Amino acid sequence: MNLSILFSAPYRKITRDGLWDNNVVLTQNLALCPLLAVTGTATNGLGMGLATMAVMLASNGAVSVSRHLIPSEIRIPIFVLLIAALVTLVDIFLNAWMHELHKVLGLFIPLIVTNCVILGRAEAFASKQPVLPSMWDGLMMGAGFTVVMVILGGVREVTSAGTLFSNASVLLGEGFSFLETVIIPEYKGFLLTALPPGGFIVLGFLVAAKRLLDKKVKTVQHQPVAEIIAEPVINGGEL
Amino acid sequence: MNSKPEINSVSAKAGKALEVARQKLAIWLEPANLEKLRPQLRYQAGILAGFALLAAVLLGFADLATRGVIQQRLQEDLQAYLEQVVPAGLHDNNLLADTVQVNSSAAGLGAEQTEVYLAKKQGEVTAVCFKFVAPDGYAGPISLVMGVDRNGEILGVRVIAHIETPGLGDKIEISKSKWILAFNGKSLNNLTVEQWAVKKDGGVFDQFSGATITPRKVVQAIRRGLVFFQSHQAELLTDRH
Amino acid sequence: MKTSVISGPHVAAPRRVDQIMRQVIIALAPAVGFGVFLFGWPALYLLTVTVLSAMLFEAACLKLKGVAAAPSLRDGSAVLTGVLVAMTLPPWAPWWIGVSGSAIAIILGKQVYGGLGQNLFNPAMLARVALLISFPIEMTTWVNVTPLFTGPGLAESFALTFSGLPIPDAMTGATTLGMVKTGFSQNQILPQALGDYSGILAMIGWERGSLGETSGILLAVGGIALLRKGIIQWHAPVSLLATVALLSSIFHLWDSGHYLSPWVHLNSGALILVAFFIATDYVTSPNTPLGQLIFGTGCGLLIFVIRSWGGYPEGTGFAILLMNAVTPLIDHYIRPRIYGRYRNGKPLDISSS
Amino acid sequence: MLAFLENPRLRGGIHAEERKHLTSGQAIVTHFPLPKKLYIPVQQHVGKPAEPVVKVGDKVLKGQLLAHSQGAISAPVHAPTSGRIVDVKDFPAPHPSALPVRTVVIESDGKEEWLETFIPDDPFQLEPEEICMRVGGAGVVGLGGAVFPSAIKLNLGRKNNIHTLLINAGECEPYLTCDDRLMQEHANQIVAGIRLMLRGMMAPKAIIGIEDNKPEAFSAMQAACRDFPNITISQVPTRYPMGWDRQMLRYLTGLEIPADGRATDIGVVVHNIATAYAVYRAICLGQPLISRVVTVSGEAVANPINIELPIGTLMSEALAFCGVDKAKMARLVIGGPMMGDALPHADVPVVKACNGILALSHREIHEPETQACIRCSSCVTVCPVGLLPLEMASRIRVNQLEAAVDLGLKDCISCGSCSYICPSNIPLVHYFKFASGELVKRQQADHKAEQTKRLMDDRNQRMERIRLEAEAEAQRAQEARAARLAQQAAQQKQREQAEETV
Amino acid sequence: MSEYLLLILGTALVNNVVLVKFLGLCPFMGVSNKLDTALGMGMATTFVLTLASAASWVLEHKLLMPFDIGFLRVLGFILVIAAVVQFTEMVIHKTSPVLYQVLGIFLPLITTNCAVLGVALLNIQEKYNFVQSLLFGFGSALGFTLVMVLFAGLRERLAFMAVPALFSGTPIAFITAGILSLAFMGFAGLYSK
Amino acid sequence: MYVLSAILILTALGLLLGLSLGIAAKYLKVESDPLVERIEALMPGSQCGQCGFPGCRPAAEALVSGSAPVTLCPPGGSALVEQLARLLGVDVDLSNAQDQEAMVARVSEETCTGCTRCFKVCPTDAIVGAPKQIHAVVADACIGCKKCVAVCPTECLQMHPIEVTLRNWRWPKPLAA
Ligand SMILES: Cc1cc2nc3c(=O)[nH]c(=O)nc-3n(C[C@H](O)[C@H](O)[C@H](O)COP(=O)(O)O)c2cc1C
Ligand SMILES: Cc1cc2nc3c(=O)[nH]c(=O)nc-3n(C[C@H](O)[C@H](O)[C@H](O)COP(=O)(O)O)c2cc1C
Ligand SMILES: Cc1cc2nc3c(=O)[nH]c(=O)nc-3n(C[C@H](O)[C@H](O)[C@H](O)COP(=O)(O)O)c2cc1C
Ligand SMILES: Cc1cc2nc3c(=O)[nH]c(=O)nc-3n(C[C@H](O)[C@H](O)[C@H](O)CO)c2cc1C
Ligand code: SF4
Ligand code: SF4
Ligand code: SF4
Ligand code: SF4
Ligand code: FES
Repeated sequence: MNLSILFSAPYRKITRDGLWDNNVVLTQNLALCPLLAVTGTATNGLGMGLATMAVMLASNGAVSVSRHLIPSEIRIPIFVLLIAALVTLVDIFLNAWMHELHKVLGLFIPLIVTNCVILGRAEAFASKQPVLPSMWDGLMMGAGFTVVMVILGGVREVTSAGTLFSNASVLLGEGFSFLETVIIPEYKGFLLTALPPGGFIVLGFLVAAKRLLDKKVKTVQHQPVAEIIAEPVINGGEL
Repeated sequence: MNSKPEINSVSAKAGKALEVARQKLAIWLEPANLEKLRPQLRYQAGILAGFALLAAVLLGFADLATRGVIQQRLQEDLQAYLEQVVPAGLHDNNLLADTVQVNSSAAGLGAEQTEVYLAKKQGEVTAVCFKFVAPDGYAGPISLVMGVDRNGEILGVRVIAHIETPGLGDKIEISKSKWILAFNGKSLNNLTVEQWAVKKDGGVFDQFSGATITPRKVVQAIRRGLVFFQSHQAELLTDRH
Repeated sequence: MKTSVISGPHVAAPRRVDQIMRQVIIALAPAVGFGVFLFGWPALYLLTVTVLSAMLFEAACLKLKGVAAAPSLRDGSAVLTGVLVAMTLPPWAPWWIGVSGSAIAIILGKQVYGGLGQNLFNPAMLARVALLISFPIEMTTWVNVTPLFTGPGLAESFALTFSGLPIPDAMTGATTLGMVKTGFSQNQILPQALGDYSGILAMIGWERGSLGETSGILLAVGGIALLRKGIIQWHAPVSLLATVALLSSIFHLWDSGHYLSPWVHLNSGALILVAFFIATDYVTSPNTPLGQLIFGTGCGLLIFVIRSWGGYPEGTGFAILLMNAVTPLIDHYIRPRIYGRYRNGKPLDISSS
Repeated sequence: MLAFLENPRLRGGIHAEERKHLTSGQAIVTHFPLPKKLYIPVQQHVGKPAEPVVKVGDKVLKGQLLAHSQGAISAPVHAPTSGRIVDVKDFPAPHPSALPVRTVVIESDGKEEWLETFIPDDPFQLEPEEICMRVGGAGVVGLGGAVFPSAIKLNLGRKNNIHTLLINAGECEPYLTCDDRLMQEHANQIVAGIRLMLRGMMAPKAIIGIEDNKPEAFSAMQAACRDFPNITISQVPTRYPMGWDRQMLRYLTGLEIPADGRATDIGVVVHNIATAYAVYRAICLGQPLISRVVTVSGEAVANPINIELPIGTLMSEALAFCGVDKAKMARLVIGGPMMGDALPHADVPVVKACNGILALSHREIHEPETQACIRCSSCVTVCPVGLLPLEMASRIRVNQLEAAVDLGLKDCISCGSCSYICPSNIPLVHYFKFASGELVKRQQADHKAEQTKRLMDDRNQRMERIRLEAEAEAQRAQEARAARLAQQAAQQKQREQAEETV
Repeated sequence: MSEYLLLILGTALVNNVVLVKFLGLCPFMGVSNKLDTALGMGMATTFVLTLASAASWVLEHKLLMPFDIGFLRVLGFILVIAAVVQFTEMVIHKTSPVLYQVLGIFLPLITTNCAVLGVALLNIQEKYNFVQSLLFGFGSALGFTLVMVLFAGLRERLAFMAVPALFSGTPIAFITAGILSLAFMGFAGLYSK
Repeated sequence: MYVLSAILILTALGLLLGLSLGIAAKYLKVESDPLVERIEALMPGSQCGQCGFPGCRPAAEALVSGSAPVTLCPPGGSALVEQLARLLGVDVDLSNAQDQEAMVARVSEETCTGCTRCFKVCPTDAIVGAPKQIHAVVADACIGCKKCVAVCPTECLQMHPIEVTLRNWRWPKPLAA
């Protein structure tokens, strides 16, 4: 397969959409539950983000492959079925062969099923597009999600405990211990940000920050409204 | 003799059938055909069932392949906890295998039945350990595991799970603070009832500044655990095997 | 030149926003003054730090918004918020508690919503609750009564407030409500848990507590002054106090071992302060008399529930925030009857009148 | 504080600084020098403008009809003095926009020659219909501010079995004392007017409501009514807008007029006290409404007084007579300071509705910066109607007028209490006036859109008809041609056959 | 009886699904612009959630447990939930086009509204019996509806406020949700004692 | 064996649900969208095409499908925007909305030749006049579509703002606080 296709204009747009323009959290306001529930630390955010990304990649692929088979009346049950099966698979395999990781993430894995963005992407993109773009979309949306997870987790962790990526070695393996940092030693801790209210508030400020950045960028380039509304249909890479 | 051609013909037949099936599938999968099928009720039910079948098969086999492994991992986890509260030197048996069920409905341990793991050296019970719960922690129940030696002295206590406030109540975790180690060696005999309390209430155990409730409730629960052990001491220490 | 057309009325009432704010501050002054007297110089430092930082944050936010800061500062709402935040803090709290409180109140509670009059939640209560959640230790360290000149001197107090050293245990204790909660968690029952509580001292304010909450009587005097001036309405305070008094009477009569008497309730914690000065905050309470009655009743109910059965000893802050959240709904459903119409907006029947 | 102990019949309202003492102590000035020219707009009432019956150059006598009423709701206007018509033209109206309106200009000849009129021997023997007719013919309109033609109200009253005539002597606006003085000086005439009205409506009784800040007027009226048990006089609390008829009615009788109804629906008619006086003059003296008492006041006026002015006098002349200090004048207001309108200049005529001319100083109007609403809900407290001014204004600010209507915008009487009390000085009433105007505009636009649709349909149908006709025509032509061709062919054939046979 | 009442209240207030458990946040943010729609969404969710709780309990105790196939739990539950939602969607589409228009993409998203699956799974985790499950589902939905309506009221008012451009819309909504969640922390400890 | 039962059960479940949903879909089918009709009724109905759609009905359909903003119709002005936003449950910021100033055509009498071209194109028959006579516009009927201006050979038709008189004078909006 030729990787250079990933740099063609439609794919670049998918990439941009996923990472920034149409970011799952910051723009679409979806996937909020895992976002707020597990971002007590940056490490948790990273782990959950990666797991979600993997599921999105697979689910978008699976949905796209079978899109011609699925009647619209029962598409939702089928999509959900597919996603749930994938998530359960991930859960089972992690539990069996990466038990330490599973112990940390275990509680949150079933939550992935109900992460609305996975179904959202299946509906909005994968059920209408060929496999390759769909999978790329899943990957990029997942990546955009992961980035926000890590940032939110990071901000909450630093402000509430003064550390960053604590426990990274437990979750991701000894190789990641280098990530663990103490930003503010002897920090008293601003507990608020670690608790549910703080999650919402920090997220509010994050969205405002994106808006600020966008405004700065917008003066340079301007995107017409129509383009945002219509999802691009991509030809090429047909299965 | 003539079995060979038979086999050949059978395999040829099978091949042909396969080929036909493939072709049929290809025709069936034609977008135009699917277009026709999709609105049909029969098809819809079938396709949902089909996907369910697919998922079930997939998961079924995945589960078949991993069930044993997962069971084992869980045992290992439990074992790891038990080892923390019962020193390895005290036993030569498999703790997980040597258990008795004890009625604990009156002991305030948060369960009707408590599974007690027996540590044995050369067949003699040297220590017991069991899980119990402090149901009234600041934010919710606190799960603990405790090892007690023959004389009712604590060998070790660990918190398995809790939802106390991070930064305050979570100092009961061994990874956050050494506080929990203060119970090692304590028993109902070497401390009076009044001493089984946090310092603020006139006892010997530290509280955390700003968070007294969590340690208070943990102390109370551990003491209840010891009382439970005491009341079943004889029964547990006599080896019935 | 559209703007040159001016509509009537061509005369205006003399009362302006800055006057209202000033009068509320004056009404609070006795209680604040008493708090400073009761807890000495550190309390004065804390008050100063909180008020100054509130003004500073207000000015900074306005600057960021590109608005001239001076006119808005002059309306006095930032000062009032600063004073109220200080009044809800433990009197010997370190300086950074005061600054954080002001920051939360002004920035999070007010300016992100667009400034004066736009906020949905009471800034001072938001700050109180956010601080309590974030810094439970500092926010529950209550110094004993140490009247001015008997406690640490000017310089020593300065060090106390600004160094952030912990206050010696001997100088601190629990508030009445805190003591009772602790007592219950040790399975004590009431007279025992209350210790040497004196209702009269509590009413005067001679007890541990937040800087401005201890003296119920002075707060009530200030509140009644505001009522008489017509700056606040009676509905919210009366319904709030009545609800707490009623509920506590009922439960106290039913089980006096586990439920405080109305007398203790009314003299404890921030009840009087909240009733007269917080529940009456224009911005965050309903705008009809009936709505204010409902608001006050709701606050009273929540305060009683949290005090009696909740995890926190005192629930006024939470109760106010919760009822603030209900306020838009109250305003949506409770409207005055319009002349010539039934409450549901339908015109009156001719025959009925 | 103890608002809940107050009379539940009294809702909202404000107590503004009265400033009535400026003029209340002095008798009505009647020696105003007759101006050279008088400007009489043909519309001084609600309803259709009157139609001029005079031409430029005509000589007219005092009290002569200048324009007659038009249609169901209208009122005539009369010459305030004798003289010559010099113009019928557009002239600035006493309106905040000072836009021009059709106006008859009279050059006075200084003779004040009255038109001969009929004066009944005993007015109280006149038929009720006759009374109404005469009141209408005299151009009497409501002088309480609404300028609704009074005859129509009287007629309506007679047809609706009225049980009470409420005479509104509230005069709740600050500064204004013209009704107060009128009652002090002409109590007997007013009572006569009231009796005529009662007769005209065949109503059994009248109640006069007077604010309790006018004790002299109250006792004067009491004295005048002593012989008429069917007329009662009540004092009402001084609280703006007590003069709002519905407020006074609720206070005095407990009755409330349904939102979509009129006072007559519940058997009441309300008239202003000055209207009663005008009725007296119309019937007993045969004088149409050609002058009225106006309060000229305000800090920028050197000699604030009540003064009887001919309709059509320029306000600038009246002000000059009272000695206005132009430098001190910050705002010129027609009417009271609460409901009156600011005028861009004083070269506009006095009209029937004009009960006050105020030259206010900066100190009096006291206008600080507008700030954001602090939701103090004072405006809710003072609104006599029971509206939520702050909420309505916030909707209107973002142009959500429908939402404001849901909140009761259409019930707002523009009394100005809310704007007055607002500590943030938000121009609330201005918002409501804007929104109401905008709603009327929308209504008209809707109406026009409907009209458009109809017109377009008409046109399309016509076009269709024309097309069909054209088609039919073409068809007929074609058929004709075909027939002709067939005929020709037949002829040809015949001819050929003939040739063949030949 | 009072035990059941406590369960409902505790679930709705103390352990509120949205503000404390962090479930169902997407519809919470997405459909709370208007009071009426929030109420509609709340009721739709209440219906689905209660039904799904019951259905999933039956599934768990009549099929999954007897046959020892717990690994199919998530799959089975979500399937049942999806069907219930789809059904609700069709009913609303038929009966109230305006509501349908407004709830738009969120109705199918109730399927993945974490709250529904989350509550179904919690039912099993907490070992509730059938009635308790039903009440737990109902209580959760009640809590969901409660905060939806409160939040919608707040947001409707925000629409008329002069929120700075940088914060207007989503950011201020998040911040407000945070403060609401802060306020709900006041209920902590109510139910457990 | 439990795997087999798992497969069986899940498949049966799928079959059952698929069937019932399919049936439900048949019985609960929604034919047409009454919303379009309601919206079309709100539209000005002048089919002017300023919205970029070939008329009001397509514009209404686009609105319902969500592919056009509620601010699409300039002639409808902010009143229409408000109604649409309410109907469709969307948020719009009307605070800065500016309605375009209403204009009507007026014939300047010097240059009109009475050619009747404007008369023929006016969609609302707002122009009156006989051939070779000076034409006039009935201001109340004119919708300001400018069609007449386009066809007039002598440029004698011009658009003018509607004249302000005491009858149509309205209070201006107060300056924002
Ligand atoms: C947000 C918050 C979280 C808290 N978390 C805990 C906790 O996890 N454990 C605890 O014992 N106390 C906790 N507390 C403190 C209790 O409310 C109570 O004040 C304290 O246990 C009494 O301790 P003290 O006697 O040392 O002040 C918390 C308080 C707050 C405000
Ligand atoms: C009677 C009254 C009570 C008030 N109570 C409070 C209060 O509890 N908390 C506070 O921060 N401000 C209080 N204020 C002051 C302002 O209303 C306060 O600044 C406002 O709540 C914050 O938002 P704003 O400044 O945007 O109005 C009160 C004002 C009055 C008149
Ligand atoms: C706010 C408000 C205040 C009013 N004040 C007075 C007043 O002081 N005196 C008065 O005669 N009419 C006043 N009116 C007008 C009355 O409501 C009513 O129209 C009038 O008394 C009818 O009598 P008329 O037709 O004789 O004018 C006021 C109206 C409103 C809306
Ligand atoms: C206005 C005001 C509000 C308060 N609100 C709370 C509160 O919500 N929660 C709390 O624990 N203490 C609150 N306090 C402090 C409380 O009254 C008291 O000092 C201790 O909480 C009692 O233990 C508040 C104090 C003031 C002055
Ligand atoms: S102007 Fe309208 S809203 Fe304001 S007080 Fe008067 S009636 Fe009420
Ligand atoms: S009086 Fe003014 S500041 Fe007070 S609520 Fe009304 S509009 Fe707002
Ligand atoms: S712009 Fe408006 S009036 Fe013109 S066609 Fe479009 S919808 Fe119709
Ligand atoms: S602008 Fe349009 S409606 Fe008006 S006169 Fe011309 S053609 Fe007719
Ligand atoms: S992720 Fe929970 S509802 Fe969207």
